[in-house]
Amino acid sequence: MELTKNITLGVYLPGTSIIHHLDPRTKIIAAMVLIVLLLFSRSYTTYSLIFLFTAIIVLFSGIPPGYVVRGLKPMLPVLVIMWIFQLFLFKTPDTTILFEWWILEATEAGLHMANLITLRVLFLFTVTTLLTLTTSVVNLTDGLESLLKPLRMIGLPSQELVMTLVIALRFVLILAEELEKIVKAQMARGVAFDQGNFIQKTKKLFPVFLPLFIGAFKRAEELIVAMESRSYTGGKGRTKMKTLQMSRADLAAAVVIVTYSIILIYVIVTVEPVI
Amino acid sequence: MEKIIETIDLNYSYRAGTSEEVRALYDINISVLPGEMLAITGQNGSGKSTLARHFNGLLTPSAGDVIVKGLSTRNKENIKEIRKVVGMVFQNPDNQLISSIVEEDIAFGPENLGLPQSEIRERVNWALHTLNLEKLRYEPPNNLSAGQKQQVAIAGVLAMKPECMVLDEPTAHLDPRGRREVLESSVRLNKEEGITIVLLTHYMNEVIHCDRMVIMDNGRLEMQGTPREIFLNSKEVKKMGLDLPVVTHIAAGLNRKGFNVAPDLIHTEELIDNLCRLK
Amino acid sequence: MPIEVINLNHSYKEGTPFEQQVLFDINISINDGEFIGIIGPTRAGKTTLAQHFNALHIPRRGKVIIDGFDTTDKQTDLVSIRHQVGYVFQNPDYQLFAPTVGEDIAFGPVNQKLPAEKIKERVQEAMTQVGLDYNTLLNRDVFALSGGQKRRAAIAGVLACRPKVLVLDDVTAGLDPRGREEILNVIGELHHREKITIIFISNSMDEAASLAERIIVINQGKVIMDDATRKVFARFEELNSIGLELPEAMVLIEKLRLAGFNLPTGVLNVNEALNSIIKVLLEMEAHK
Amino acid sequence: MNLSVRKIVISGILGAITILLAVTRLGFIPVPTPAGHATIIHVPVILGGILEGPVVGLITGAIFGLFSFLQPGAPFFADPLVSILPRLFIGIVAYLVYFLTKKVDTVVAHTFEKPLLNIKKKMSPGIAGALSKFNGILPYLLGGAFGSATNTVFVLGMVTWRGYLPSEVSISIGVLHGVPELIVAAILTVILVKGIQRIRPTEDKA
Repeated sequence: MELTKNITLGVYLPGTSIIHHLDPRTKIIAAMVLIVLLLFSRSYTTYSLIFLFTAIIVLFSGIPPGYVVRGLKPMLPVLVIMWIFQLFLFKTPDTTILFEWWILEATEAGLHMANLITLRVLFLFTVTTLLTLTTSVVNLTDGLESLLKPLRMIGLPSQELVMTLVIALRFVLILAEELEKIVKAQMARGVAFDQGNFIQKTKKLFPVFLPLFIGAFKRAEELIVAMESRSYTGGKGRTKMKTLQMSRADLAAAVVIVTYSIILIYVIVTVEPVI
Repeated sequence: MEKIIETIDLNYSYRAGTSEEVRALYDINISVLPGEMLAITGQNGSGKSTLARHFNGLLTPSAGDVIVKGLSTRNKENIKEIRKVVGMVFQNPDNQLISSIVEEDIAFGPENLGLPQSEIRERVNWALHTLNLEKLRYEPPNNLSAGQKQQVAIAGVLAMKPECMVLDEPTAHLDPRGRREVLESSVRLNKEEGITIVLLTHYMNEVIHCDRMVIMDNGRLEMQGTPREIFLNSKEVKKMGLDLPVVTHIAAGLNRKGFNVAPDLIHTEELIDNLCRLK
Repeated sequence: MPIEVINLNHSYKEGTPFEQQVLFDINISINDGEFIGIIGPTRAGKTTLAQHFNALHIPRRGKVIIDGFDTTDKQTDLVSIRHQVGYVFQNPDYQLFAPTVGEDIAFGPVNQKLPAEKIKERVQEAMTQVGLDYNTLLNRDVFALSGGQKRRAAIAGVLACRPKVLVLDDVTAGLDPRGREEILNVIGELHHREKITIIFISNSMDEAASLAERIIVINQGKVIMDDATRKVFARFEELNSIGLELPEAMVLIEKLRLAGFNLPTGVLNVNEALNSIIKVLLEMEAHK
Repeated sequence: MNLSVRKIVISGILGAITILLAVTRLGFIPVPTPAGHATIIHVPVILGGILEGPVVGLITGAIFGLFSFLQPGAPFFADPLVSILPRLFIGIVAYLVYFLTKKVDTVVAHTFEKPLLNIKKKMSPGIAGALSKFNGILPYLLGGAFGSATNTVFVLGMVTWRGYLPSEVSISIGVLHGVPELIVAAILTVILVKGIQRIRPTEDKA
């Protein structure tokens, strides 16, 4: 019985590579740009370019490529199912039939669709993984806070929003330990969590969820008081001990990203999508 | 001497004005003097925590007033100034640390005060140094023992440079070693940094290090004086659900048996001295 | 209901890069009717060890035999073992959840699928055993209880399963002196009157010294002492060296011994300390 | 948008619970369907909306979405349009449904107070007692149900629209998983709200 065992919050892999040393804001913006471009990529040419670029980032990050690939492994079964579904079920009126099997028929359009969504998901996942592998959670929240700052002008309480994230990350592990104790305390009174049907198992959630949520709300009340007594009144008038500093590497990275985006946008616009 | 905190006929009820009103404090008059270490003690539910929460305006009196350095906590505009004067540390260290890194958590208070960056850094370094926490600077709080977390919480309040620190049962969740370390820190902050300390506790071996103590019972302030004076009334103290310090218990027992030992001893050394004189 | 721990080893996060061994070659046997204190510094492995006593942890290496049943054996009915070896956690909020005190205490017996009559009987008995008034508190909201009452309700919730062994994991932490005294009295009664084997994990040397008959000292995952209470506390220098805070009375007596008073070692509580000082003072007077 | 310290803290802690439910797999309960489990990770988001209002619901949903995007439990959650966007609506819908039904509930209860009392008098005390247990829980039940349905419909809608699954598959998943999820989420919402109200005496006791 060890619930905390499986918790890997932010899969940050400390390192000294150029990518690790980049300002988190650079990395967040770059990841966002890459994600948006991915959402529009609908040809094999663009995916080849994306593959090339991703490979270069992996190389520069000093993260063993095997590590990134291994992260994809748990996705594989569902990915295969998704691929098969699209292969047999996606159709366009004018598509050619590749082969038939039982009552199902695989079409060319289905094949392309299956390939495209698989590629998209794979690269989306790789981009976010690279971001979290090379950036610590604290850096991520600092970067996010700094990036959202301009939105204050349109009334978005950016600092407060990031504070919710900081609190969430701080309390996951505390609540995980608490959860483990709650589960054990109820097991000690004879609850067998691994036995029973759907309804019985659902019923067993109550003696765990109630203490968990009630404990969490009690903690919240105490944290509110503690934060207020440390003069927290929200983001207004607040200063920061650490401010992020852009370096030359960030400038270089920005140039690379902009150049790459222009090329990719050009390809996306000019190359005919496969579907 | 100007008082740091003064309560005047302080009364407080939870959920005042509703059918579920619960009276928690009755006519409390108490002052906290600059530089002193004051113990507030009493059973759980005696109202000591409710009282302490009035000291920096977390609660506002239902009747009466609380004055912090001349400012009433009833006036909302004073609250920010009051919280700069009176800092507060709570019972459960897990529920008062916000950041996932020690030094960032200590910076939280000064950041809220809107101080310049260099000053925040200076204060964080000073707080870490004063509480001997430099080694833990980059640790996540989850890796620390409960005692260490509580020291970090104290450092976080210290970095706001308050004149007075109210510690609301800071040792209740700690093991004996953590308890000793937190007590030692509090005494040091009082003696070396000149910070006024209000310590809420029901451990009598912590109370004996304080200059003055009060005992609360059922929302009323029942006894007030130096620990020595108060522990002399052992019956009264026990009636309020509290223990006597071990030394007092023994000294009083010897005194009753007719030995020439003063009955109002509180420190081990005093008892040893007294007994050595009997040799 | 004897418990036998044989060559027990345990690691956290086993099979991950963060694996960390917390128990090393533990061998303990616990006999019926004992009152055992388990002491040791924080994170020494006390709780992890104790959770093997009622199969909340199942050994990967080594064995725990409870009343002849091996917890690693697939045939063993772990739920029934957990009913016979009760475990009370430090914080009652971890287990209390039902709307009323009565329903919460009944939770264990309900899991045992006992008939309603029996359950009612057990609830009543458990409440009496911990000193909670059946008539006034049965239908009280569990969250409306005081801190001390909550702890007793939590103990009652475990007692209602009729355990033969009770593991109490630091159950007095955070209570005020009166609440602490009440809980300790309840535990003493359970041991003396109901003859329940008590395994008392504590951070407080004072409590362990004054209650337990036998003390097991754990440090860094190993059993470093396992003996009668007085004999364990006679080795106070060793205890101190592993970071344990000794009972205050004991510290006082040691200081007096250093000051040249001919006092006995191994004093466990304030009253013993007082009596031994009186004895020495009387002897001194007689000499004069 | 003005965020009080209270809203910040409660959003954060409820967000922590969603993350916790996801990583410990406690948020998944086995159902007899091909995928084998239903999810209740979104229940804290529903609670946030009902107990603290739409803003807390929105932020908690955002934390849920962000986490599901960064550590996707299924491949298509790597797409932020699937993982983040739909989750923003769970708490808001839960709040709106709760708020509206509560209004209707109060009006109905007020209007039909007398006839209802008469009916109750004629019933056996056992049935009346059992029925009175359901008094006032409807808003929470519906809030929970609609919040859960929002998650199912919006996520699967996005999955289909983005082309990750054909609509036939999405619909069958929606029925097979969405329905048990909805039932469990609705019941959990009621029980948790009732439980939390026990420690918050100032709130309205329904």
